[in-house]
Amino acid sequence: MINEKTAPALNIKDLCVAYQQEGEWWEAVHEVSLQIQPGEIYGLVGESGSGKTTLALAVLRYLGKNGMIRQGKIELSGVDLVQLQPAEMRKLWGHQMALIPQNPQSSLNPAMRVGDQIAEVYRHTQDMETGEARHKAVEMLREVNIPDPGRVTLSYPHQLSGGMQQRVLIAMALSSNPSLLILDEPTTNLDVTTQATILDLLRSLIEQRQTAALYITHNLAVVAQMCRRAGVLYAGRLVEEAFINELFARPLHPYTQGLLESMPRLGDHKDSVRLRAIEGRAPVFGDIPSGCVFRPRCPIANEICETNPPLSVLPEGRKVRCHRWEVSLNEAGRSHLPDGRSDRNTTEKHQLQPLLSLEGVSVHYPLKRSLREVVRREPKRAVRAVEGMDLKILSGQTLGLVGESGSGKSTLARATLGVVDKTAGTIELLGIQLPDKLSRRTLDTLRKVQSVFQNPEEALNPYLTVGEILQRPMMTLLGWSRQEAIGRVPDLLRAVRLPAMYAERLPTQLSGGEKQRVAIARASAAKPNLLICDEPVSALDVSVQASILNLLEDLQAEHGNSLLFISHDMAVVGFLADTIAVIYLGELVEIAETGDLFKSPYHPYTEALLSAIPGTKVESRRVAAPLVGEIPSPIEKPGGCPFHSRCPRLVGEICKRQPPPWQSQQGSSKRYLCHIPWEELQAQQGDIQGFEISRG
Amino acid sequence: MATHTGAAPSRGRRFVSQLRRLYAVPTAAFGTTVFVLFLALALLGPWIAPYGANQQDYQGARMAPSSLHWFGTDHLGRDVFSRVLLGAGEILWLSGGGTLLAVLCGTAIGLLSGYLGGWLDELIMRLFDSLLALPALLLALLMLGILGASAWSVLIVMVVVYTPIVARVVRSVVLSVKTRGFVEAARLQGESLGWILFREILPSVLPTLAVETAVRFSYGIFLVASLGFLGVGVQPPSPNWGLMVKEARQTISQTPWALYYPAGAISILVIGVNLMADGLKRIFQTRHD
Amino acid sequence: MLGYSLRRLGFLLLTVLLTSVIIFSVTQWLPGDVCRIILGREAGEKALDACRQDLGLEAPLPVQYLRWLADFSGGDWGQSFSTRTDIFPLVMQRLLNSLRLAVLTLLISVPLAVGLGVLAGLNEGKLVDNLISIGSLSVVGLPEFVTGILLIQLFSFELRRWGLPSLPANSSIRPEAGFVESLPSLILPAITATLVLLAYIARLTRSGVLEEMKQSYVRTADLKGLPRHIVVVRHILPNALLPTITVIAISFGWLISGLVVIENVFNYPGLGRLLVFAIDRRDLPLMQAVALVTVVGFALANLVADLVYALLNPRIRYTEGN
Amino acid sequence: MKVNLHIIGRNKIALVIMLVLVFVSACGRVGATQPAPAAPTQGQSVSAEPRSERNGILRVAMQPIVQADPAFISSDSEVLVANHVYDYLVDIDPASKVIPRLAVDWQIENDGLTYVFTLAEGVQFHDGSPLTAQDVVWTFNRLRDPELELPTADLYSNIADIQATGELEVTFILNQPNPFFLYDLSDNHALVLKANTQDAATKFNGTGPFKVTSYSPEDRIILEANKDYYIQDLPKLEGVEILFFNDENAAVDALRSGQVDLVMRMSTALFTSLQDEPGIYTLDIPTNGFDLVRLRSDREPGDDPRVIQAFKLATDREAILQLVQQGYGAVGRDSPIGPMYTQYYSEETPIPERDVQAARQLLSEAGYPQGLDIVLHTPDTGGRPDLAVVLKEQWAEAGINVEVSVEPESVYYGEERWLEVDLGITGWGSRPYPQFYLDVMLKCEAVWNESHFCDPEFDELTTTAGTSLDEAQQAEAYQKIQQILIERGPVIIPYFFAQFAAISDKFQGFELKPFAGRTDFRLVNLQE
Repeated sequence: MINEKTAPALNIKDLCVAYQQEGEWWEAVHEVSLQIQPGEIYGLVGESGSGKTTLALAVLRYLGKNGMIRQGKIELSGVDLVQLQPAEMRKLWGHQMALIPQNPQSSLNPAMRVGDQIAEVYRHTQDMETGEARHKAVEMLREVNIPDPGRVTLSYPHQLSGGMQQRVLIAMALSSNPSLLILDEPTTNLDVTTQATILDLLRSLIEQRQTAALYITHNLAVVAQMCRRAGVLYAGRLVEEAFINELFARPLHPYTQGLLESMPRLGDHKDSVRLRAIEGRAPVFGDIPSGCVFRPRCPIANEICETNPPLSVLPEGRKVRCHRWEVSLNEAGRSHLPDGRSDRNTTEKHQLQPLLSLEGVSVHYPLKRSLREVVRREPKRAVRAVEGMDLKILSGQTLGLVGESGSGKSTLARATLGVVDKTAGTIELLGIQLPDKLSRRTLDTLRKVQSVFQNPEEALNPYLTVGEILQRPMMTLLGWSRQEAIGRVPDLLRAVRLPAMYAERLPTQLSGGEKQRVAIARASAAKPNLLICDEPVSALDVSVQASILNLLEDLQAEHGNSLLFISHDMAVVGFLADTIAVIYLGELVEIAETGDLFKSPYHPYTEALLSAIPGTKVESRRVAAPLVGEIPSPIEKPGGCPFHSRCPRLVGEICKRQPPPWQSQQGSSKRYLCHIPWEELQAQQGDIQGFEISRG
Repeated sequence: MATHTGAAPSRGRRFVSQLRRLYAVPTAAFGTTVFVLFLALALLGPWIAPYGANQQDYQGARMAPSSLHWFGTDHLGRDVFSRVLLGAGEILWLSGGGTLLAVLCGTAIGLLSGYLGGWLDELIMRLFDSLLALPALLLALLMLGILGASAWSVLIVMVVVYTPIVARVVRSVVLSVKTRGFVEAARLQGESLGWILFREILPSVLPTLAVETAVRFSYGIFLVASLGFLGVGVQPPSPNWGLMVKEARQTISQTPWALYYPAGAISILVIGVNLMADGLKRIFQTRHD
Repeated sequence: MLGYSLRRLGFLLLTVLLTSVIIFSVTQWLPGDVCRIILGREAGEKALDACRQDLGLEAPLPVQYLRWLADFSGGDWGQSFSTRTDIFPLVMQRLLNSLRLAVLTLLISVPLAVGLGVLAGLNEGKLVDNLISIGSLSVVGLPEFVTGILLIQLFSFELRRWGLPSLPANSSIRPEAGFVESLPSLILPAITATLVLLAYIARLTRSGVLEEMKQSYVRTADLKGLPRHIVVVRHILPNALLPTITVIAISFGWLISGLVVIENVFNYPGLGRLLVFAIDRRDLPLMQAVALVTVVGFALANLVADLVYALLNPRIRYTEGN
Repeated sequence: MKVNLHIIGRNKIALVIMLVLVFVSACGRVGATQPAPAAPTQGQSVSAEPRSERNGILRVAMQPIVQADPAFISSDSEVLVANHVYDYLVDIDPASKVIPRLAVDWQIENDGLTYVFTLAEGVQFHDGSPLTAQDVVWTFNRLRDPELELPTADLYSNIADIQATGELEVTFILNQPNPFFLYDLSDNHALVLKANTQDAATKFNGTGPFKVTSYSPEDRIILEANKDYYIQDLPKLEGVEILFFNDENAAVDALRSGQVDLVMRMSTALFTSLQDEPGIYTLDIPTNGFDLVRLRSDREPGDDPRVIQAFKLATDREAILQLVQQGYGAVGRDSPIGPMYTQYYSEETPIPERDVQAARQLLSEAGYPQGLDIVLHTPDTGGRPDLAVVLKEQWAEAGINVEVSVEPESVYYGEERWLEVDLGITGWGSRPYPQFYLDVMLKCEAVWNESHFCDPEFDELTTTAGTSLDEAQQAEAYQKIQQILIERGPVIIPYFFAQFAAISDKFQGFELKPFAGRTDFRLVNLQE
């Protein structure tokens, strides 16, 4: 087991790393010290730009030409890496240290079979014969639970799914049995169900091998699940370090507190909880505040914070870099709303008018047939992105749409918007059928349905000012004159909590969160009845997400518009939505009012989604097996129940042959599509709760 | 009001300041300087050339470079320096004008074809593919065979040869831009086609277009000079550098200077424009990173 | 892969067909009466009429086009108006010459350019890179007729003047000459063409190498502890050279038919000069034949480029059916 | 006198010379002969001391041949090839005397209406068949057949009948006496073919000193000595390779780098550039060839005599000769009767001095006070583009703004633009007698009256000069014609050019002729 007394596998002392940008050097990592014991997984938490990847690359001595270690030591098993020549480092790579990178797709050579990519480690670093190296590669793939490893060695990376690619990379990294493993967001781009299996795999492998691991991530939940100790990095400084339960139970640094409290937990709802957002934006290169770097965003900062805070070392191995950590300890906590806050709930749901109703909507993308298929007269195939979808959104309500990537949730939104043609079904807005084509919709229809997109970087035209961007919808959709529209711009900005002077800025001068606010302002400028938000926060940093969610909620309260909110994140959807629809392979599998959704029984897919969330607790009477395999191709959808190929609660042949019926029960708004009846399923499942490490 | 009048110039300034970054790269700075110098010479040429382009002196033919004739005289007694100087205007006008026209046509077609897509796009692209299946010079020669040799024909040829290339480049950028959120947002706002094409999409095409224009321009100089050299482009006594090389080649042993100076001028100008294009590429590529 | 190849082939046929329409229409627009040109200045009206009848010029243009296309694909390329000989052997012989020059040029330029490009790419920002980059940018600026004339002056006349072994200034070669015999004549044109290609390919290779070096998989390979040369040879180059290979194939098309200026400077009997000759003489059938052969060659080069690219790129090779 | 319509210049120099040697003898300079240190020039005749061995292959750079059928040939290279593959019935020697070639002897009977030729014995075509009188009859019948519309039809229209009066005897019967008939029989096209040859354009079945071993259009034609040539020991060369060059620069480059041995016909600039070249011998001879600058006189602006005068006054002929021809050749006096026709050439009428002001004044009077804009068309060969450029500059001073249009010969002549355009330059080849030019180019009804000149007095004088047997009367008419052309002819002839050649000094016995195509390689050989 981990012994604090033994020499650490990795010992970083006072490390400063600088990057050169346009001729100037900027410090990305400042005086960071940390130790990792053999067999320990150390979590390093930070948002984008916090310097966490720089730290990883510095440890690997792989900074590139424009990076430089300014001072400090990096001792790996007692050897100071900073002093080594590049050629000596190359001997350590693959033997002593290995990296599991963030983006598996681009981290594998696209032109080389994966077996060869693993085997060459053995051949070139361990002087193995080709045949033996191949054999070892197969073995290694088996070890990372890849089915049919012999076949996979012959595949090219693009033929594998993201999860498989990441397994290959794990196999590659572990092939030389390194003493230090660096994991740089290894599951960030994976679906939540895949992420769960990869995390399990990683943890067991690291435990087996007694490797020291530095786990870098922005995801606190993952850290909670994986690590023994964790450090929080902000603007290149390690602001807090503690054992995991301590960190989550009693965060000392205001930033850590902010991170923990800005994200909704599973089961939180806007009616009862107000998210605590961290205001302001993360510092960028060349704009690091003096004194405490967190000062401008800190709710409890005072004059003393203008000086550099010392690193306070506390008992139980805790460290915090804050002048006022004692104060912050008392101020922490999330603001629970008084009970009467949600007046919307007073109106009975059935009295509300349906604003938008989808009936039997299908979207198929026809595929071009290959020559062979044409010759063989095979039928034309299509990507069946959305299939027979029935949904309603009530006025002033929020419908949440959840599903993994490829489930068709975005396609559904785009069909509603009119940018994608539906294949079948009707879409009615306030009882009037909408034409498919955007060009055939009236300006008034356009006005009524507006949208906020996932990627704020692409949402705004980089060549127009914020003011110009915001005027347009009022001019085109409301028919206002330019003057009138310009006059409204400050109000719009104020509504999204941006200063009026932002009207003159170009999008490139805004941070990601600010861009998303402008996008929301634009979408709401013409007072739409329905706002469609497709993953509006998934591209944003944790600390910024909360403010966007709060903003959406506030705007809805003010305008009474409906919201179609799409996300892969159960907690976020659960927080915002009144009703949640779970979709799988383009089909609705479960729908319920938010309160009912988190109560058992669940559709097995919903159950899998919920239990895959890191840190969730399952009070289960029979723990379901994790999901098997990958999401099937929407071209060759399985017959019967669409989920049968991966279902851990498969009943039998009936699932493969017969489409399942809707199951529902009096007293619950929940409906789910499954062969297993209500009670039976409920008996198998327990309620699932989000992670909550009780305070104190 | 006041908040908005500030916006437009800032955009202009941004583009100019981008261009100013050309001077950060030494090679690009050199290239740009060369280009600007040639441009200046071309503009001032008619005033500073000591002799006319076709001014002949039969007693002073085939004279080596001297203080009287800096670059010597050719076989017809014309001052090579003046001809090179005046030729700068000619070649810049033709290649620049042709390039700009082609860029205008190509941009318009590329924008429309890329944004609208469908059968129109398919048709235009197939047609352009076919045009591009002929080497540029051969297409030019065929066309000049029809049009007859003249400066205007050269201009038309440049437009026909380069429009497909520019259109394809523009189209590929449009295809990547049109799926971005802000274009979709504009469509959802009911913006007109013109606004979407020119205000939403075009600005994102401009960096690529600037590089492409510079590259086309350098090829354009090449093409105009080559057609002159082959004798099918602009007609004598035009001081086209390619034509001058062709004419001087006959007398290379007598008046080598009449060949080397225009040849050198083409080379330096094309190198300059190439370096400039390379610089533009670097600027706009680093911006995308 | 088969489906991909067939699709590319279909694409090629379509392009060639469309281009043949363009060529046919363009040549129809050329000024001048074909029969007047064939029969000469003092031919009588009677003879002109007979000639027009003979050549089927009275038929409507689409019919003429179809007839021409049918004859052409059937191997009946007709007779040249100006040389009064069969076009097919004439064009084939020139094509052979062009191929020779193209092959030699590629043999010289590709190893050199790829080598320089890789060297520059691996040493980005260093002296070698700067020298190669500036050198290639400068060479790109030299028009072929300038380099060609300079090379003639240097390697032909100056060497001869000093009594040294020199290369021929004029590259016209005997029709039956074998490759070895024509080699001296090929060297200077090949060098001239090389100078054009060299910079182009080297720059492309360099940027390909730079692009791939930025990729994450290179970091993966490095961090696997592989020796640097293995990383370069096994990981960077196979990916970095993909665009280069495409460009080489396309350059081959250019070398076969686009060397009008070089062939003119050196008097090399290639396809390009034949086309200029045909245009000068208003020799329609010859013009059409050369242009079409050119297009087919160009399109084939593109096809080869696509196929080689696909063959070397598993991302395309193994996605058939999707 | 009949018009000799035997000149076709579809592709090459427009009009080629015939019976060149008639005048060459008169001017006393028999071509330009390459000095042959090893063998005296005098020895270079058909009856030269026999040499037992042929040696050397002469590589000649020429423009590509287009026509291979002798009936259609016109350019230097076409005639050059034909002249060595075939034989003429009679040839002309440097002393302008008609000399035997295939015909070893002839009699003129019946007051000049009957010509009886005796053919040489033992003459074989390259295919091995013997030459018979029938071949000659067929050849000339073909050339004169009006149905075939061959270019020579008109030239031979005076022939009433041709008969094979023996195995080796041919008899020509004329309609009217023609003192120049023997010269006509030596016309460029009059090469003897095998009877019933169907494909003269592709088969080179002649009796000449060389056989074609390979012909690759646009590239080269390779000839080897005909070992069975009926004149023993000729030719002296083993073979001739004619390499085709579209570009005379490339041809001269090839000569410089030793890839060819002989270049004929080149621009003055190239010729002068070869002067000091080691190992190369240059030759030049004057000719009566000239570039004609003509203005159409039947429509505006050339229909106003003042405009014609303005053009003439604005032209500096001496400067043109110096710039365009670098001083080679002779200054012209706006008439085709050049200084080489010593018995006709006259400098009696002065050419007005160049006077830009006067020209401007005349233009102004003619209704062009702001000057005159006009396109000057020129074929793209020889010094003609240069001439156009120089004229543009000279005329600009007088307010004539010229736009130069350089056109491929194939277009300019092939599409008859040369007869159509207002202002153009035409190259005219050297002729043995001046009457030809007047008949075909300047008479009102002339076939190639490109200037559309129509002057009754001129026509009358021309008829007089062409028919009179009285030499004095003839000379007077020619003198008057020159005066008319200077005063009102819509033509400017700025110079008469020289013929150039350059040959490797390894060869000897080369003799340049004003019409390069009739140059005879039979006597050329490699020096020991």
